[in-house]
Amino acid sequence: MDKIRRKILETGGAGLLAATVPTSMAFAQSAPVKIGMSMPQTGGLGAGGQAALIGLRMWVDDVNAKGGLLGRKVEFIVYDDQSNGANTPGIYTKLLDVDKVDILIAPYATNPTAPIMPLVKERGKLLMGNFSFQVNAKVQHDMWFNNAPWNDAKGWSEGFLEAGKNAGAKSIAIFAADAEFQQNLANGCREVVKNTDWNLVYDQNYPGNNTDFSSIIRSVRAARPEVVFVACYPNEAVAIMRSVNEIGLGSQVQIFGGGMVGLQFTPVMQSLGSLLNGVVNYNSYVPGMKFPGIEDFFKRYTERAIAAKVDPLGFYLPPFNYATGQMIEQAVNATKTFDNKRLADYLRRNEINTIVGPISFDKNGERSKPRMVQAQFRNIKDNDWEQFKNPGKQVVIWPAADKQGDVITPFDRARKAT
Amino acid sequence: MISLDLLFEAVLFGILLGCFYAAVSLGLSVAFGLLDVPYVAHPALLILGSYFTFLLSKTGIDPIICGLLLMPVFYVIGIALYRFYYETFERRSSDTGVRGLAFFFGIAFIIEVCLILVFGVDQRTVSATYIGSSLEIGEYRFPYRMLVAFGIAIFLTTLLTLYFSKTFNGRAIKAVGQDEGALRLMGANPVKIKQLAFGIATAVNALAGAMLIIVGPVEPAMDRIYIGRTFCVVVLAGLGSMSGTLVAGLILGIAESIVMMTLGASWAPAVSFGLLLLMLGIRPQGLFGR
Amino acid sequence: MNVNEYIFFAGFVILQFVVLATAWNILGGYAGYVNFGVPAFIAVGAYTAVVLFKSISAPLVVQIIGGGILAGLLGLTVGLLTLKLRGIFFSIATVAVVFILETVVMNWRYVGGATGLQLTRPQDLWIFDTYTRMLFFVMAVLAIGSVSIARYIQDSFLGRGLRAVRDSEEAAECSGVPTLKIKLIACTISGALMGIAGAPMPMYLSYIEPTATFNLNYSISALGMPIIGGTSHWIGPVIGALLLATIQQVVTVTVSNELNVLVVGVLLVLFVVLAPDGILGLIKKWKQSSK
Amino acid sequence: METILEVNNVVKQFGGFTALSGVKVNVHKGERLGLIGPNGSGKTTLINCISGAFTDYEGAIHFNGQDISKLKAHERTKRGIARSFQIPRPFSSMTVMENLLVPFAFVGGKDGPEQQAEAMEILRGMGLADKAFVQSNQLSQVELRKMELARAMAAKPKLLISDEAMAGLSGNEVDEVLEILFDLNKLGITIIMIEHIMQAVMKFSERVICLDAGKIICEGTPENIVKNPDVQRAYLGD
Repeated sequence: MDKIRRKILETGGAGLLAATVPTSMAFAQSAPVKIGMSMPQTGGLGAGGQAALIGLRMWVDDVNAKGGLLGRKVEFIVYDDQSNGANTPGIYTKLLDVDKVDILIAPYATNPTAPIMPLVKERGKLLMGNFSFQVNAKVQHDMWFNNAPWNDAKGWSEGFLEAGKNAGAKSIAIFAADAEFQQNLANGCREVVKNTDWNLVYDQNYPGNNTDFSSIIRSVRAARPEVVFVACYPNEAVAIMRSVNEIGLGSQVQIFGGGMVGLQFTPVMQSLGSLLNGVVNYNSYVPGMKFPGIEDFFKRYTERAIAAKVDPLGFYLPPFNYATGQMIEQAVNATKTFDNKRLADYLRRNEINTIVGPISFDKNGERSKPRMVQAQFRNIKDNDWEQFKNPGKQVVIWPAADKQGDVITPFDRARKAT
Repeated sequence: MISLDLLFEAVLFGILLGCFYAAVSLGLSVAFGLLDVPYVAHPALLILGSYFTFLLSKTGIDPIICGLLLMPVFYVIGIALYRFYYETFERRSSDTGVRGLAFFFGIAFIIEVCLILVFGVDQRTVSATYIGSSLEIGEYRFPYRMLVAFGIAIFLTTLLTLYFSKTFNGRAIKAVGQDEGALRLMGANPVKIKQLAFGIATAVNALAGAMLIIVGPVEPAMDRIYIGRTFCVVVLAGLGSMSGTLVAGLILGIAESIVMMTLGASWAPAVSFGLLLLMLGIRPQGLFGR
Repeated sequence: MNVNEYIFFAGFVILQFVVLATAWNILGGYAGYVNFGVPAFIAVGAYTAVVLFKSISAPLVVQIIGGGILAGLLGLTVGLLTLKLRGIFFSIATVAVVFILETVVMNWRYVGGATGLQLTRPQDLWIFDTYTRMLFFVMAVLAIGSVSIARYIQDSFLGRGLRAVRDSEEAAECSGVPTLKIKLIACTISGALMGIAGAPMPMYLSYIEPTATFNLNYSISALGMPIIGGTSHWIGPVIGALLLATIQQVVTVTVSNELNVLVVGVLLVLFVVLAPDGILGLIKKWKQSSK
Repeated sequence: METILEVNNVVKQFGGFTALSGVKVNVHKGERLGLIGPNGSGKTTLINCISGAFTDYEGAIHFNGQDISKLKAHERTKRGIARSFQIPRPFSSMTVMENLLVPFAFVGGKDGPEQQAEAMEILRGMGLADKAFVQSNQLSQVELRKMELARAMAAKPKLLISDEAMAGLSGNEVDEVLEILFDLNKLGITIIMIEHIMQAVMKFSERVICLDAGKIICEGTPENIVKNPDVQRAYLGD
């Protein structure tokens, strides 16, 4: 019976693709399946959240166009937690008890996610993680699957430091923002450095709302490091790069960057322009990385993003949020059920093909094969966001699998290189 | 561990930073210091000034010019704001304490949220030839944007000091703080004078706002930290002393800069607020207060 | 019993604001000294709880008491420092305390520093089906407690003295009111109650992190609610809190963006300007006119 | 005669400006003392020092033989010094009755029915009985003046300082207030009256002290004070 209905719907779905009949009709008989989440759409994480949301909405539209999940229309319920973790427990209980959603997706980032982990575990619900960091390490919920292309802290800086090592560096300076994510980045880097013979010549955390970086950059320069690892907030990237340009770091610096959050977001990249040149920084995707279907995704994404006045490139979060949808889709279609236990089971056992490549998970529900890249910015012009669409503006230098070119050192030379 | 020349440089940066702090505090020094209005919305208007500058500068006008062009606008805003404050609170003298504070706190909040609604949470910057490069004197390098801040601070301070000492209205404003009766004898209307002063205080904020976005990127919620910084400077200075404001700004700037280079940057925010508490505790009348 | 769990989550937050508003009003409403530093007191409560939990895995009750005591001490200290001065100085000082403490916490690794700290709740549910229901009940008790305290103060000498202080500090002194002393008492009680309101937060979120804890939005709410409800009577803050916190809860899961924060700000300004005595004042007026 | 208040070489400075330079006054029990002087002569500063609004002055003040120089205002009130204010300072959110109950509560330590009855007595004495339950921000100028005196009385003072209680009152209102002060004095309360309205002071005071520029320029019976050339100079300038 169910099978038959699905048949009808698939044809219905096909027809609807051809002659776009209002979706609602296609799903006349069956109740929709509810997928719910809270996404920071305002506050500190708002910019990223809004972009991510477009990625998810695109998946919802696509899957509904294909006839939904098991013939049921996907209904997507989103609330805004204002980037404030204090709001999420309430929101997720509402999703569970009032909206009665079938599948939960976590909010973007760690702070809003951490408070809902125990709740979700208590209820034995599947939770699709969203670019949070090691949030399950303590809670150990076996139905958690993070879409982020990283695993533990080390994965972050390995590539960056390796590049430094190849350039013969022996000393490193670290400065990081006093914030959750940035601190985790920096701690990862510190860990790696511990296991090398490098000496850590400068290591400082700086506060949010820092007006001027002159004195920090000055003291970094005084420490004469060969590698400078920066873990900053999007809001500080501009100020930092300016000060670097003004004060200078000294000719001995081989590579600079590493964990600068924000260099993935178009507004920041655009306002930095040529200041970006030479910086080596982590990313989740840069043009030129070959994934099936991703070009098409970004073509469609950019249209919607510009209409919605959010990050028009969206390299960082959107494709991975679309991938989250694909994971759900594949698991549901394979298991023919919405039963969270069995879905989780499937996700743990199988590799899923997504627009960001094949994804498989370890026992903590983090990526078993991290796929972070370190890329170096090259010949960037000022005030032009379209340029970032083209390969060669951000050259992947690590890992080998995705490598697009060799890192240019030292930093001063890399800044001028074209 | 910290070398002497580095410390020396910390002081130099501190001076530039300090002038910047002074400049953003001058308006408050008038509104709160002289007129005794609990103007907690001051930093919010500062940020507003930055955003207006951001909009104007899109047309290619130099941010400093933008700031100057905005001054009359802000002057009017200030007048209106004070009028409103006077009519609703001072006149009715319905305890200005709680309600006045709540009023300005609310205003600040509304400005902040409106900025977020219009511009979003991500930062805004302006570009100008002097942003991003620096003046090199031997070993030392001074960012031009900080030198601009330095210039603006000196300019505004001298301007206000002269205005308050040389002109009739200026003296009247200084007087209104102490004794309204005396002012009436001078044949001036205290309300008009206060209104004028408040207009000036807010106008100054326009230029200061322009300077803020020249010095660094600006985001809507920034006003919160500046509540502390500006009030710290004004209290440190002793209410209503312009030159005092400059000195207080310098003290704060140098202190922060040194902490950043030595003890560790992450402790910097505590400096201004710590100083403030200390001051309130031991010498509430400020360094130059009567 | 299968009552919708969401009620308890939302209810917890609303009741928490009842406590905060009531606490704020004891000093701000009765004595007219405006505390902008509410988050500082909440945070002291919350982080004391965290330390007690992490170090000696103290039960919730102990965490709450501890948090209350320390927040009370904070109130006393800030009071001693600035309550001699004019109200505005006290207000500014309280803002300062927020940023100082935030900086301290940011640099304090034991409680997680900037990265925050995940906590696993103990599973002693006492007589309750879920931890949230217990927290809801606890917060309800705290709310009733703090409201009764506020009510008691209002009818006591202390309340009379505080009102005198608000109306005219000099006249109060000359009528034999030990103004500084009673202001300090009020400031301590008020602070302690805010700490108590903050103490259950870590267990409620099973996570603690500075930026959310030291969020100045708490200030605007804690001061807006009494002023909107009416500061002259203990019921005022309760009305204001129930009303606004409920609105906020609803808005969060409907309109859902910055507007939600705007609500309080706008209402606050509207009320101070148009209805200085808050909803209570309006009711009074309406009664008189209907007579 | 027994001295109730002894002001000994009190010097009070504001920043650089000296408001009182070595003032010396003795007030006798039950006396009616008038304190006059042109604007800024230091009258109000002096009584602020006596009432304890200021405690940072040099010199000593003894009350009933005890040194109260360092005591805070409310402590002095408890010992029997009460005052009214030049600009009335009612507890405007309270009714007249509640205004009186504040001192009853904090000086007497009780605000029960007896105290309310007592308060009512005081108000009746001042002709404010009918206003007892009116909120004090509704009162007229003269009523405010009376209420302030009533509130001062509620503190059961031995010494009452009336700071220009008649400023801005009409002729017969002035007489009303004078009546009240006379009555209070009859109850054995020492009264210091600061006043600009000369005939009031002269009519009321047994002894008058004239301050100018923070110094006592002369003291004596009303009659010789008016005749005194220094006083005339002080007021009219030369």
